[in-house]
Amino acid sequence: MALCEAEKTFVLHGVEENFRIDGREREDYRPMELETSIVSHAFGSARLRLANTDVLVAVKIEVDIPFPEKPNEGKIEFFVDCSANATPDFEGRGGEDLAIELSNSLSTAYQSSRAFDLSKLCILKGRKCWKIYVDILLLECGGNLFDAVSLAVKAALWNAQLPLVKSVHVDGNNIEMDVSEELYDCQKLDIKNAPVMVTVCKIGDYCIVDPNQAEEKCSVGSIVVAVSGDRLSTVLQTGAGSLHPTTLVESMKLGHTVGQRLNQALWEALQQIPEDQDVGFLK
Amino acid sequence: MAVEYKTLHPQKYYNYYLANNIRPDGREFDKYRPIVLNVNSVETADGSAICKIGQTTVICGIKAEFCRPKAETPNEGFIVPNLELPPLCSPKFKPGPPSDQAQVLSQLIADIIKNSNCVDLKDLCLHPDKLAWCLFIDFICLDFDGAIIDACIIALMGALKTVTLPTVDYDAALDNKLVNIEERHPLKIYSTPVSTTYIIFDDKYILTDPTVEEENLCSGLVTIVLNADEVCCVHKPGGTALNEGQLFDCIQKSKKRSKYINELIVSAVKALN
Amino acid sequence: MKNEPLLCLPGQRLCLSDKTHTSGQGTYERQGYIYSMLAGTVDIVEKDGVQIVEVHTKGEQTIVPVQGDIVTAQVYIITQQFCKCFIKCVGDTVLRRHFRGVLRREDVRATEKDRVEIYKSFRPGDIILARILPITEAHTYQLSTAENELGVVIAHSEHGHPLVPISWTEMQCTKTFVKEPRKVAKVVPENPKDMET
Amino acid sequence: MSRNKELLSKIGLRLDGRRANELRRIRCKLGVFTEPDGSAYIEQGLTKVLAAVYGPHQVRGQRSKAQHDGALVNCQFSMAVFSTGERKRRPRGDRKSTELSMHLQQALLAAIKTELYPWSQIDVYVEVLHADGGIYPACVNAATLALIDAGIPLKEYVCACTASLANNDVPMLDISHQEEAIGGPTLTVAALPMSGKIVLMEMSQRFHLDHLPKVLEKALQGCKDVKNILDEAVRLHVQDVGSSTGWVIKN
Amino acid sequence: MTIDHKRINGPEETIPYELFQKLNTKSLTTQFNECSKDGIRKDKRKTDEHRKIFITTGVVSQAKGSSYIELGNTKVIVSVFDPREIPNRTDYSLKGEIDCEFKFAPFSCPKRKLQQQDSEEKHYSAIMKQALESAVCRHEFPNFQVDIYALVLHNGGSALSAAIIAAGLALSHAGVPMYDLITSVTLGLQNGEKLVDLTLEEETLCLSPIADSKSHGIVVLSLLSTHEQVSQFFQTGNLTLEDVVECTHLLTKACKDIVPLIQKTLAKHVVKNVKESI
Amino acid sequence: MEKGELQCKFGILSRPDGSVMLSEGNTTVIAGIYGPVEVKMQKVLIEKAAVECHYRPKSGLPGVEDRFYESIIRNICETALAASMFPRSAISVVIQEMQNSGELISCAINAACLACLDSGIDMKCMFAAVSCFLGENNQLSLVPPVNRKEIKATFVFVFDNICGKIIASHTDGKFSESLYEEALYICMNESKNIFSFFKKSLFEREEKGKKK
Repeated sequence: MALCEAEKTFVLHGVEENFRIDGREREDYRPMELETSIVSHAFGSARLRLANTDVLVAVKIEVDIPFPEKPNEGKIEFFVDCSANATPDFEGRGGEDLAIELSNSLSTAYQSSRAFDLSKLCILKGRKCWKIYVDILLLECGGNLFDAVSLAVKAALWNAQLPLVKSVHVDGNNIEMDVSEELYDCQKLDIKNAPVMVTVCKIGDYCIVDPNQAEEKCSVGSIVVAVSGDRLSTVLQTGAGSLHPTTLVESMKLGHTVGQRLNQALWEALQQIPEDQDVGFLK
Repeated sequence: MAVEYKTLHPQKYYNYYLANNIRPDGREFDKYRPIVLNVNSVETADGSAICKIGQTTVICGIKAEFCRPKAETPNEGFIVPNLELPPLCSPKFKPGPPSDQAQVLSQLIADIIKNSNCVDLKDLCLHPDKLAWCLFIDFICLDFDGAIIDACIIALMGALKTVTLPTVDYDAALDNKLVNIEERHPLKIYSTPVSTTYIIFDDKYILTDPTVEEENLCSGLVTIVLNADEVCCVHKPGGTALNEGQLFDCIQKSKKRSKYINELIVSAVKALN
Repeated sequence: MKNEPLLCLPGQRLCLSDKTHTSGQGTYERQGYIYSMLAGTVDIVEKDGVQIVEVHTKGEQTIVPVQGDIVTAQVYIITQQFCKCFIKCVGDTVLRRHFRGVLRREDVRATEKDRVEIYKSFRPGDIILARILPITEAHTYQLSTAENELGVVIAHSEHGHPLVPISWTEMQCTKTFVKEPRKVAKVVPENPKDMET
Repeated sequence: MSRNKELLSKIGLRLDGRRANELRRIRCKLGVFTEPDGSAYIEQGLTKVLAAVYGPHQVRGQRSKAQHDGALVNCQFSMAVFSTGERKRRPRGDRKSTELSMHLQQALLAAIKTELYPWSQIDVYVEVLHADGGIYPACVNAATLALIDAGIPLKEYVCACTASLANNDVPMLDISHQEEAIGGPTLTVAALPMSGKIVLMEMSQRFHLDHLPKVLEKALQGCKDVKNILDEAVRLHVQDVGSSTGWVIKN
Repeated sequence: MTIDHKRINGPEETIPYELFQKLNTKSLTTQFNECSKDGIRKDKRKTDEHRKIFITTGVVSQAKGSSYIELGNTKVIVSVFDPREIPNRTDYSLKGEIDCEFKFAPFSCPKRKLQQQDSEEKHYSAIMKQALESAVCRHEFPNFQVDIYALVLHNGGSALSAAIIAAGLALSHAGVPMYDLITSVTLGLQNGEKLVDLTLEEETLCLSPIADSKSHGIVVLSLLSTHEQVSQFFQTGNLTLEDVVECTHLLTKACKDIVPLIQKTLAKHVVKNVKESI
Repeated sequence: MEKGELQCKFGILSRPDGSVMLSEGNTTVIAGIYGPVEVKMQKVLIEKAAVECHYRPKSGLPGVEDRFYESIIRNICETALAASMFPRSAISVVIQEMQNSGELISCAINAACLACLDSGIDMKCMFAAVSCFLGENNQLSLVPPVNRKEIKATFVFVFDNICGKIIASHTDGKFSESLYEEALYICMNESKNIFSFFKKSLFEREEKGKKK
C-alpha cells in the first residue's frame, strides 16, 4: 500500500483530533471475531479476524525428547506461514522475513517460565516431553499483525487439549507411555499468563493502538508490548524510526494498560464461545 | 590517477612494477609479509589461534564433542576441518553455502592434516567402538588478502598445539560418561606442517606470499607444504607450466621459511604458558 | 593550509542554519541546526554571500552515481540496440564494487543519432567516459556519451595492442596500424608510463 | 489388513456411507477476503481450500516473462502445515506442491481468456486448510470461483473431480482420503463441463484399460455435477451482491 | 543430521562434552548471589559499571569499512561494504536499504554453533537492522543496499550490543552518511538487581526466574546520543512496568557513558586520514 | 613397472561437442565437452571464455572432495585451451567417474584432454597426467597396488606436450624431496607414452572417419 503525502497528512490530522480515519479514537480497537476449534484434526485451533487481518492458528502436539541442557522442560515452537493469499508479495519465500519476525517475537514473549511454564510439558525427565507446534497461517494482512497473531495463539492454546498420560514405564532404553484412550480425558494448558501483544504506533505527537495499514505507513516509530498478566514479557521496537526515551516509556505505559484490557476482553470472549459452532469461512 | 589505472588495467599496472623487479606493495619477489600469530584467544573453544599474514587474517577454533567411532575404524576419532569464506572478509563472497573456492580450500586443508599425520586419530579414541572425540576445526577468514592457505595452516598448528581436552571417565557397560572439566590434558601433536604459496605472474615471474590482487591476476599458483624435512604436499592445480628447476627452487625456498614459522609457532605457544 | 582542519563526527552539531549558513555536502539540517553526517573535516564554501557548510572525508567515501555525474565505465556486452557497461569510477572516486550501466544507441552521440551503429562505436573491453542520465529503472544506470569529451578513452585492437585516437571516429593500433572505428572522447590519454614518476 | 477393507460394501455403500456416484457435500462461498481481487472458499467433505486471485496486473518480477499474446497465469499451491494428519514440515516448495501448482496452472489456462490481457499477469493462490482427499479438484474448483469473483473472463467453468474403481468393477466418484489410503486407483480429471473437454487427466495406480471409459465418464459426470453446484453458488452470490446495489431480480 | 554436500561432514551424531560434567547442584539463587552480591559482581564491577572496552577501526582491508570491538571477553568483528543493487527488486525505492547479517562463529559459544544462521542469529540480525536503520541517512543511496556483516568470535555476553556499536563505527569508517553515532548496552534484571553490560554467565542467569516473584529479564537498548533517540529497544523475561521504565533510564545513561570512547576512536581515524592526505 | 593399458573410445556421447571414454588399467572415466557455448550473465569474461568443469562421482551427489578434483581439472583445461579465442562464451567440461582403482584423477585429466581433442576446439597444448604410487616397500610404481592401504604416497603430475613442463602437481602422503624428484622423472618419461597414445588414438579416429 502506497500513500501520498496528502493522504499521510490526512491520517496525521485524524490522529491529532482523536478521530481516526475509520472513526475510532486513539485507544480503540477495530471489531474482532474469534472462533475456536475450527481445524478439526488439530489439538486446538482458533481463527481471529481483526477487521481485515485474518489469522488462523492450529496447535499440534507430539511426543519428543527434551533438550539435553533443559531436561525438565517440554518444547514449544512457533511457525508462521504468510500465505500468498494475503498479498502476492508473499509468494514463494517472500513472506519469510515477516514470518521470522513474528515467530521470533512470539518465542521471546513465551520464553519466561512465568509466561508459559514448559516444565509442565515434561513427561519423563530427560527422556520424554510434549512438543507443542503452534502453526500460524496469515491469510490476510490489514495491519496490526502482532496483536492479532498473539490473540489467536492464546485462544488456540486455550482451546488445545493435551492428552493425559496415565503412567510411564521405563525399561532400560525403552519407554512405554500409557496415554488415556478416553477422548475427553484431556488436560487444558495453563495459559493464564500467556502474553498478549499490543502494537503502539507513534503518529505525529500521539500514540495509537491497533493501527491499520494506512496508519502503519504513517508511523514514525512503533513498539510491540507483550503483556503477561500484569507484567511485561517482551518489548520490542519494530519498523524503521527511532523514539525519544520519554516517548518510549509513555508508549510502554499505554501498551501495558491496553494489553491488560485486551487480555481481559479475550478471556471473557473465550468463556462465551459456544460449544458447537460450525461457521468458519462460510459465514 | 594511479588508483584509477590500477582498477582499469591491473595487469599492465603490475607488469610495469614487476619489470623493475619490485612489487607494488614494495616487496621484492621472494619476500614475505610479516606474520602475527596469537594463540588461545577464544576461551569458549578448546583450542584457538588467529594468524595474520600481512593483511590476511584467519581465525581457527577447535571444539571437541563426543561421538561414536565408525564401524570400519573402531579405534579412531574424527577431525572435521571446514573453512568459511564469509562475505565479511571480502566483497567477492556472497552469503549462503560455501563457494567452490571455500570447498576446495577445505579439502586441501583436510588433505594436509591427513598427509602430515600431525594428529593421530587413534589418540582421539576414548573407548573402541563406543566413544571417541570429534574435533571440529573451523576456520573463518576475517580478511581475505591472498595466501589464505598459508595462514590457515599456521593458525591450525597454533590452535592444535593449544588444544586441551578434559578427562573422561567412561563406563562402557552402562554407557555412562563423566567429564572432569577442570582436569585437562593437551593433545599430542606429532608434526608441524608449514605451507608456502607461490604464484606465477605473467608466465615469467615467480612471487612468494601473494596478496589477493596478485592472486587474481596470476597465471598459476603453487602451494608447497613441508613438514620438517619431508614434503607433504606439492599442490599445483594447473596454470602456467613450470619446469622441474623452478619447482625445486620453490621447495628450497619453502624449507627456509618452514624453519622460521616453526620457531614462530613454538614461541607463540610458549608465550601463552 | 591556513589553519588546523576542523574535525567532526556524525551527529555533531556544527552551527545554526540561518540566512548566512546553509547545509551542504555531508551535512544535514534538523530543527534549525546543521549537523554532520560523516566523520571528516569541515569545509566552508562561500557562494553568493552564503556560507555552505560541507563535510568531507579523507578516507573511504560511500557514493552512488547520481544524474549528471561523469563516470568511467568498461563495456562488456554490445548488441544492435545498446551496450552494457560496468561503471568503475564516479568522478575521481574509484569504486570497489562496480555498478551496472546501459548505453543506448540513441545516446551514443549528439548528432545523426539514427545513423549510429553500436559496433562501430564501442567494443567489449573498451574504457569509456560517460554521463549518467536521469534514473528511470531500478537497477541499471542509463549512460550517455553524446558530448565531445565523452566516449572511448582506452581501447585495444583485436590482437590486444593499444589503440590511439586519430580522429573523432577512428583509433589506430600502435603495432599493426589497423584503423578501427570508435566513438572517441576528446581527451589526450595520459601515458601510463609516466605514472610512476 | 487394508486389503480386506472393501471400498464398496455389498449393499453398495462406501466407507463413509455414500453411494458410488455420490459427491461429498460441497459448500462454498465467494468473496471471503477483501484484499485480493477475487477470493473463494470451498469445502468438499472435509477438504477445505481457500483461493485468492490477484490481477490482471503488470507483470511482477522479471519483466521479460511478459507475453505479447496473452496474460501470464501464475499459480501457487500451498498447504497449511497443519492441514494433514501428520504435521508437514513446510507449506510449499516441495516437489508435490510444485507439481500441483503446475497442474493447476494448466487447468486454469484452458478456461481463462488470457488473450484479453496481453503483457499482464494473473496470480492465483490456493491454500489448503484441511487435506482429506481430492485436494487437486478442490483447488481447481476454488480457483474457478475465485476467478469468477475477480471478474476475470472465462470461457466456461473449469471443474475437477476424482473417480476410482471399486471392487475392480464399479466406478466411484469423489474419492476421500480414507479411500485413497486403502489403495484404490484414482483418476483425477479437470474438465470444461459444458463443452465436455478434458483439460487435465492424471491417474495413480492402475486398472485395466477396458475400465477407463466408464471411470472417465463417471469423473466427467462428477465435473458436471460440481459445475451445477458452483453455478448455483455463483448465482446466489451475484444476487447478493447485486441486490445491495439495487438490482431487481426477476425470476 | 543431514549431509551437507558443500562442507566436510563429521560423524552423524555428536554430543557436547559439557553435558556430562558433574552437575551443578547449587540453586539458581546461590549461583546468582555468587555472581553479584551487595552491588559487587564476580569481576569486581559495580552493577552499573561497564567492562573494559577496546575498539578499533580498519581491521578488514578488503572491506569498505570495518571495526573490531572487545567488550570484556566478547569479541566482535564487523565489516561494511559498498552499496550494491538490491537483489530481487524491480521497483524504484527512494530510500536505500541496509542489510545486516549477525553470526556467531562455530566456536564462539559454549555450545558449538552450526555454520548456517539459526533463528536466534536471524532474530539478532533483524534487531541490528532495526537499530541501524534510523542511524543511517538512507536517502543518500536510493535503490541500493549497504551490507553489514557482524561475526562474533567470542561470546562473553552482550554480543548483540557489541555488534551494534561496532556496526555503527564500521559504517562511519566506510564513509556511509549517518545521522548520529550509535551506542548500545545490554542490561539484566534478576532478584531485584539491575546489572549493566552482562557477561555470558549473568545473561544465562537472568533468563529464567529465581524462585521468588521478583522480575527477571534482559533489556537491550540502542541510542542515538546527540538527538537522544532510542533506535532499538528489546526486552525479554518477565518485568513489571516500573522495572522496564527504570531500565530505560539506566540504559540511556549507560549508552551515553560510552559515547566519548566511540568519538575518540573515530576521531583518531579521521586524524590519521587527514595526516596521510597532507 | 608396466602401466595399466590405455584404451579409449571417441564420440561415445552424441550431445556434447566432443566426448571420450578412457580406461587406464581398471579405472574408467567418461568425459564430454561443450563449447564454446553461451555463458551465464554472472560468469561473462570480457577477454576470454569461461571454462567450467563438472565432476560427477560414480554415485550420489558431488561432495567437497569432488569439488577439489573439479577445480584442478578446470584449471588445467583453462591453461591448455585457447580460451582467449572465444571471449564472452563458456566452455564446459563434464567428467563422469565410471570406475576407480586408484589413478582416477590422472585418468579424468587425460580424458578431459582427449575430449577437447575430439571436439576440435582450439588448444594451446596437449596435456597428459601420470599417477605414481609409493608402496610399502618404498618402491615407486606406476601401477596402483591392489590393496589401497599399502599406498604410502601418491603423486600425480600433469605435463604439456610442447616442452614437457609441469602444468599441475598433486600429492598425497608424506615423502622426502628426493623421492618426489624421482617420481617426477618417472612420470615425465611415462607422459611421452601417453602423448603417443593420444596421437595414435587420434590417428585411428581419423582413419575410421575416412572409411565411413
